[in-house]
Amino acid sequence: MRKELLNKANFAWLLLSVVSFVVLTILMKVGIIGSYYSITLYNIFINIILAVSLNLVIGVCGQFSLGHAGFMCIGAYCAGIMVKMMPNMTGLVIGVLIGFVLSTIVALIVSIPTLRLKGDYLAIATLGFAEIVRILVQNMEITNGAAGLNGIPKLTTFPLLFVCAVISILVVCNFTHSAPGRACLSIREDEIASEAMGINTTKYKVIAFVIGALLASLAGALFACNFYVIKPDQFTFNKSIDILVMVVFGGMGSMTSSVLAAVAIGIINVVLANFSEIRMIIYGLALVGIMIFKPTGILGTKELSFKKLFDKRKEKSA
Amino acid sequence: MAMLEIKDLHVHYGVIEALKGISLEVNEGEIVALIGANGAGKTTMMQSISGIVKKSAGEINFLNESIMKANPKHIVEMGLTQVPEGRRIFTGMSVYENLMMGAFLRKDKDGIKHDYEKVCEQFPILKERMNQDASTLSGGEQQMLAMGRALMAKPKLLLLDEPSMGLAPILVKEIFNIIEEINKSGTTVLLVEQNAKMALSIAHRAYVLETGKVVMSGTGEELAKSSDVQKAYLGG
Amino acid sequence: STELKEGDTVKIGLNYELSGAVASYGQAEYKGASLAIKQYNANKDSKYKIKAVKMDNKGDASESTSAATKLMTEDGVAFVVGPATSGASIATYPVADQNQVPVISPSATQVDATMNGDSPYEYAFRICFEDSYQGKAMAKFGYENLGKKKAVIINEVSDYGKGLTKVFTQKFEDLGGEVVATESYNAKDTDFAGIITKVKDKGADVLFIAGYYSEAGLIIKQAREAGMDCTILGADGFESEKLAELAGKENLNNCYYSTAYTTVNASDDLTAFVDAYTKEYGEAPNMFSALTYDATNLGLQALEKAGKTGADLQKAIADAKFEGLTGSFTFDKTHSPKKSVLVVNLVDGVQTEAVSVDPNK
Amino acid sequence: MTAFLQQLVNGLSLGSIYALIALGYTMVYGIIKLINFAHGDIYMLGAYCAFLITTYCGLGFIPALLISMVFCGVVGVLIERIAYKPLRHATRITALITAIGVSYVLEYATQYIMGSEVRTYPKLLTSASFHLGPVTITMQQVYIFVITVILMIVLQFIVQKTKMGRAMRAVSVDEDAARLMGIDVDKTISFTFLLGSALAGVAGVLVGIYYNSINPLMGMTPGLKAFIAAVFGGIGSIPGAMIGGLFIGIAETMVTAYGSSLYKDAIVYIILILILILKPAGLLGKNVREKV
Amino acid sequence: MKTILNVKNLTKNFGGLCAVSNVSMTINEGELIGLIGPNGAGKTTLFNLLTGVYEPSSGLIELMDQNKSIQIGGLKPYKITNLGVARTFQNIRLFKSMTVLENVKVAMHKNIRYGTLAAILRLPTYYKEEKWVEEKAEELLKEVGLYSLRNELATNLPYGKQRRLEIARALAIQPKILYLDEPAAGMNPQETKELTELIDHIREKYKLTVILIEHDMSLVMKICERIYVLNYGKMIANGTPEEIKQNEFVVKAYLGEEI
Ligand SMILES: Nc1ncnc2c1ncn2[C@@H]1O[C@H](COP(=O)(O)OP(=O)(O)OP(=O)(O)O)[C@@H](O)[C@H]1O
Ligand SMILES: Nc1ncnc2c1ncn2[C@@H]1O[C@H](COP(=O)(O)OP(=O)(O)OP(=O)(O)O)[C@@H](O)[C@H]1O
Ligand SMILES: [Mg+2]
Ligand SMILES: [Mg+2]
Repeated sequence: MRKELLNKANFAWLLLSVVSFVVLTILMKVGIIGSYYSITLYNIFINIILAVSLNLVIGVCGQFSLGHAGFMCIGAYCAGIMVKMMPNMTGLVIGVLIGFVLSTIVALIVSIPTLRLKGDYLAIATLGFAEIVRILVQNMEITNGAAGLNGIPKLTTFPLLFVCAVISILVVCNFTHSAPGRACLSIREDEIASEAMGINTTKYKVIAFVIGALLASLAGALFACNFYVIKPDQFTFNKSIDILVMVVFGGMGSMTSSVLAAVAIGIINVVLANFSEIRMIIYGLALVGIMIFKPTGILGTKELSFKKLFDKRKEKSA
Repeated sequence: MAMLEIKDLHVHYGVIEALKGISLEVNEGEIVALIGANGAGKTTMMQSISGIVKKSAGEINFLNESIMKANPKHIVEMGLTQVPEGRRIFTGMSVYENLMMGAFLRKDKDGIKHDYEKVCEQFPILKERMNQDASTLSGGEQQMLAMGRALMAKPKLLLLDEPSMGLAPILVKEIFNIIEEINKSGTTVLLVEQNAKMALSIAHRAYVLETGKVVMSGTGEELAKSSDVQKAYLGG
Repeated sequence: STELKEGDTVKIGLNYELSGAVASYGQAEYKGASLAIKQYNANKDSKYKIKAVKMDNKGDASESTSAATKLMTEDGVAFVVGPATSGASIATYPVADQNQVPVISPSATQVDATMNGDSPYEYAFRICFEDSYQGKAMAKFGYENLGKKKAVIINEVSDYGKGLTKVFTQKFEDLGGEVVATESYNAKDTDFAGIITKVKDKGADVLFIAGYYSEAGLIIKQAREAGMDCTILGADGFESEKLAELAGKENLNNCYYSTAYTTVNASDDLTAFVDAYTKEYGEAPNMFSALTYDATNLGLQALEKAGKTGADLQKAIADAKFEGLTGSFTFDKTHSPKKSVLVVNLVDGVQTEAVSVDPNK
Repeated sequence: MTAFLQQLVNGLSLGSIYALIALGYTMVYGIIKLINFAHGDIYMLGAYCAFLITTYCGLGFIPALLISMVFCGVVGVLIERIAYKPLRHATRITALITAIGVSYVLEYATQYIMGSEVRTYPKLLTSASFHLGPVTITMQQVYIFVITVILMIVLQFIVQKTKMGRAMRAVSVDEDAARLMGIDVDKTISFTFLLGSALAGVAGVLVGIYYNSINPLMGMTPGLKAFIAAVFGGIGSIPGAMIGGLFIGIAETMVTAYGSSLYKDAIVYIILILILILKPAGLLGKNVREKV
Repeated sequence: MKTILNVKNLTKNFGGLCAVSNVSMTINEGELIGLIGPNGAGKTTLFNLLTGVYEPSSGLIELMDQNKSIQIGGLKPYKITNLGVARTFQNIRLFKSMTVLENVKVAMHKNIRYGTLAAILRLPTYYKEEKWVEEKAEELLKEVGLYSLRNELATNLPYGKQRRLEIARALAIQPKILYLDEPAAGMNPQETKELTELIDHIREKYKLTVILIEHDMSLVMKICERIYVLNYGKMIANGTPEEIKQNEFVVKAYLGEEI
């Protein structure tokens, strides 16, 4: 272990992850979190990965992408197909890796031409790309077309999911708090000025986009191995919007918010499940209401930071 | 009775108090200048008169009518027009259409035509560019367009927010000449300026604003001579 | 499995597409199931009080998994009826096996839907015939009964449409016919002019539409208006009063489709069901509601017979000899019913006769 | 050749519908820079409104059309007032999510009230057709095309030549400056929604009659395609929306005719991406480069 | 004296409008050049051409880089910046919701030698480089007098300080040439005076070549060594402040009679 990593803040983070992991595992083992709620929990963790990765693209880099479901779809199918051929962990790992390669390639193909676009135009273009991905998947032999894949073994375990989520958060946070991350932030703030500061804006947009795509494809793989069945119509632009809602609901640019929003929306879904036909009406009204009364999301850009917390305490005691 | 009368005006942006109880008046036929450093609250002042920002307390009377709660449309109708800071012309519309936007609330066709010709006279460069998209004008041209546009409303009181900002010296002089001309032809003017020297030279009276408060007032000449003003605003 | 006593309140799960793109099937089935439960509770001879617990799965496979889990683990239902679509149904079968709660799918017609590799999911049942079965039946009916040689297929891009197309093509060509063109559309499409213009002059003497009535009705209308007057074949997706409304009665001639449900020569039971349903909901039932009505009753009968939930209930269902509105059947090794396919003939939008076809003979 | 001409006619009538929805889209986007995802659903409401009027009140085509226009216009204005107005100065994404929320509410409230089953119209317009050489054209196709063209011309006139139209353009550039001209910004925006939504209503009614099938989610896909049409033609440009709509309709039909119908949706997105890359401002849009 | 920038027959058309027309100029190392001209003369457009925001319609821009001449016309802005060219903007373009310190750090991007992977994996180079950047950026902020405000968001600074930050940010690029577009616009005389001092100071200290656009003639005449005058896109004069003040074309087109 290197000494830079050994500080109080990192230790606090480690502690927080270990404690939440242990607590959740125990709760599931003793049945306080029953199987239905653990499905919700699994879902929340998959959504955390999706939200955090989209937040990197939208919140940090300022690129309004509506195509996240496309990358999730790629990841899900790569893993699904692989795991059906090789129903064990090795299969999953290979599937995830293939998903990485494929989604990187697609992300590059998508991003290099479209990232020149701005705002809504970019959103619509990425949406278009995701739909093209879905239409291809729908018409391919290997993906079993519209019927999708069934009988996918459930390989997504809680520890695996937890570790993947933590790694995703780490990747995104470490990236954000570094020179490339700052470059992305500056692109979000003012692209022309950013370029005038010597930043190759295309390069950093592509990097952020690719990292986002990789993590989305990881989330897709975990998703595929969690629900037995995947179908192309699970990855329509409605899915992208669901992820976007999490990002905005939490607060753009803040990873803490994305995590909290994924949790909150998971819980809201559980509550709304009792309303069947009218749940989508309530969901719609809730979206409108939240955006009107708290347009910056629940947390805005606030970020939970142990470093700042400790620094503040130090200042106080000093 | 003053044409425009402001008493103890307070304006807040969230928690920030931008205007902290301002009182001033503008009499018919005057040019009144409002000078002050960046962020003193000059633009806020103008916008609250025009009804663009919400006022928290105080009184604003224009032609003996309270306009504290009036909407911008009503204020324009009453004859109070503003040339906003930073030109704010309508890009994507031609120069001609921009001018006509100024006459938006007017119904007198002949009057509009007459004023249009007057504006063309005053700003010959605009006439040359009449059918061009306004976004292709340079900064100075845009400033002239913004003034021409305001004049098309045939205002009784014209608010000018930093008309000389970013203009070439030769143009600054021209703009101030035009302001004087406008005033002479019967329009009362309230002028906000960074360029205190020029502003004081044409103003009948002036107020000095500092962080949301009026700290000094007097005739243009008096203020131009005041040592405090000289030090802070005239670079002397 | 739990022992049940007479008079106990037993919960039944209804896992349906109540919102989303396929909500119309989910809602029709939900109504069918609700009616069956209502009638059961109203019947003095019934052993138990049934309480329905409904969940909306939005037509999404993963939501369906989680809905089924909730019904089985949180609500403790004895069995689940639904979902309507194959994908959403299949997503609940592993959960059913895990929790030992039977799922009866009224309309999961996808090939091998209930199969987990070579053996069926123990707790998964369906009471509809499989797409391959009716696809073959229609191919055979078209080639042999009607003597058609050249077919055009228009199919929905879905497991249902594509599954049917595959078997139909295979069987039709095996028999010696020719499929001259295959075109596809998406669910909820409304404009088929492009497709129809394209296939119109291919010289086909029969058009097979592999999709549901909501689009098939429009295809028929647009095809007939464009002057395509060949025979039209369809599958059970055609079964709805709406078909005639959408296509226009005058366009529904020379049109045949396979179904498990027909009101031609309706039995007394069926007439009673149609009347009760119409009275309850102000609209006529369709095949989906009838199938679900049967599925629910099948489950309820098995429940009474077993007197227990879990493995005993599963066995009672597996061994059931059920007589319903949509036919009498027993389950085969794949937990699918052995039912005969009925092919009905439309004349001016009205079903006139029903012939039974066995594709494998 | 015959087939090609017939397909062209097919494409034109499909495209007219997209164009009609795109006209409203382009106006609303033009003025408040919001992708009004609910626009497609207003089109759906128009179809349902006319359905109720004709089925239960027995009124004919013209009254149904007018009442639907008014109804949709009012709904559009209400949505703007309730949901979008408080967010005028919020970020684009916030507004977009609100629009999506509104869209959900409209779709699912309709589904809840009217049921998810498809509905059919009584016969309102003649389904007669005539032959132009080898090509068959129905009267309904003619009506749709003609109504679309007329509405486009009327709209273009309103926006370019009337005072209200000028006010709309001014507001779209700079709200505060428009206010200083004495323009009632709220009224102008409401008017835009009224107009745009009424057009969507017309589209809904025509589609209901032409295809004879409506359902609560019918607005989603055409809504999206209409937006793409608007982008293709150059957002904010009225003739652009018309051309975009027709082009997309024709492209879709041609892909079906000479390629595979499986990829007809994909082609729409490919066109979108190509146009955005090659001419980001759209076919008729002005290429405004940010001034530095 | 060594030439650092050589512009030959540079032209830029926008549609029918010729914003910069056939402009040539030669800038020597270490000079402080003023660029003046009426509104719309094409000054900002010229800067945009020199920094790559716009592509020239025709003409050459040569930058001397270690005795090599590089043709930079039409290069991407970031490439030109990385050759040692920095600028400020007529309308302030700070990274508004980033802190003052971060604004400066962004500009030091070129000199940071670790990549995305090192950042994600937090390799030792990350810590080493970040420490260096932090120190360097703070040093620079002390220099321009913004150190105490380093953790404020840029948008919260008063206008004059924002201008200063823009200059600090440009300096962080470690440029050879610095373009300032109306740095004194909207400043009162006191602030203008401080700014003038700052420009003088940094120029000495970093051996910069500075080109500035300004309408404030007192500033221009006071500190510029040479002045170029643009009018309607054409270069109409060039010379020392004294020469320019006497030049009759310039007086007519721009200065007016009085000055
Ligand atoms: N929309 C706003 N939200 C928050 N604060 C604002 C807003 N507009 C202005 N302020 C603040 O109010 C104060 C007065 O600003 P104002 O624009 O009126 O100053 P000014 O005198 O016109 O300055 P300048 O000379 O730069 O134009 C400033 O501190 C400014 O930061
Ligand atoms: N992106 C553009 N598209 C079209 N015309 C432009 C563009 N940028 C500048 N122009 C035009 O080029 C001319 C020169 O503009 P520029 O901004 O360079 O003037 P300037 O000398 O900087 O004036 P100012 O002192 O007002 O800032 C103007 O007529 C302007 O309208
Ligand atoms: Mg101001
Ligand atoms: Mg300039």
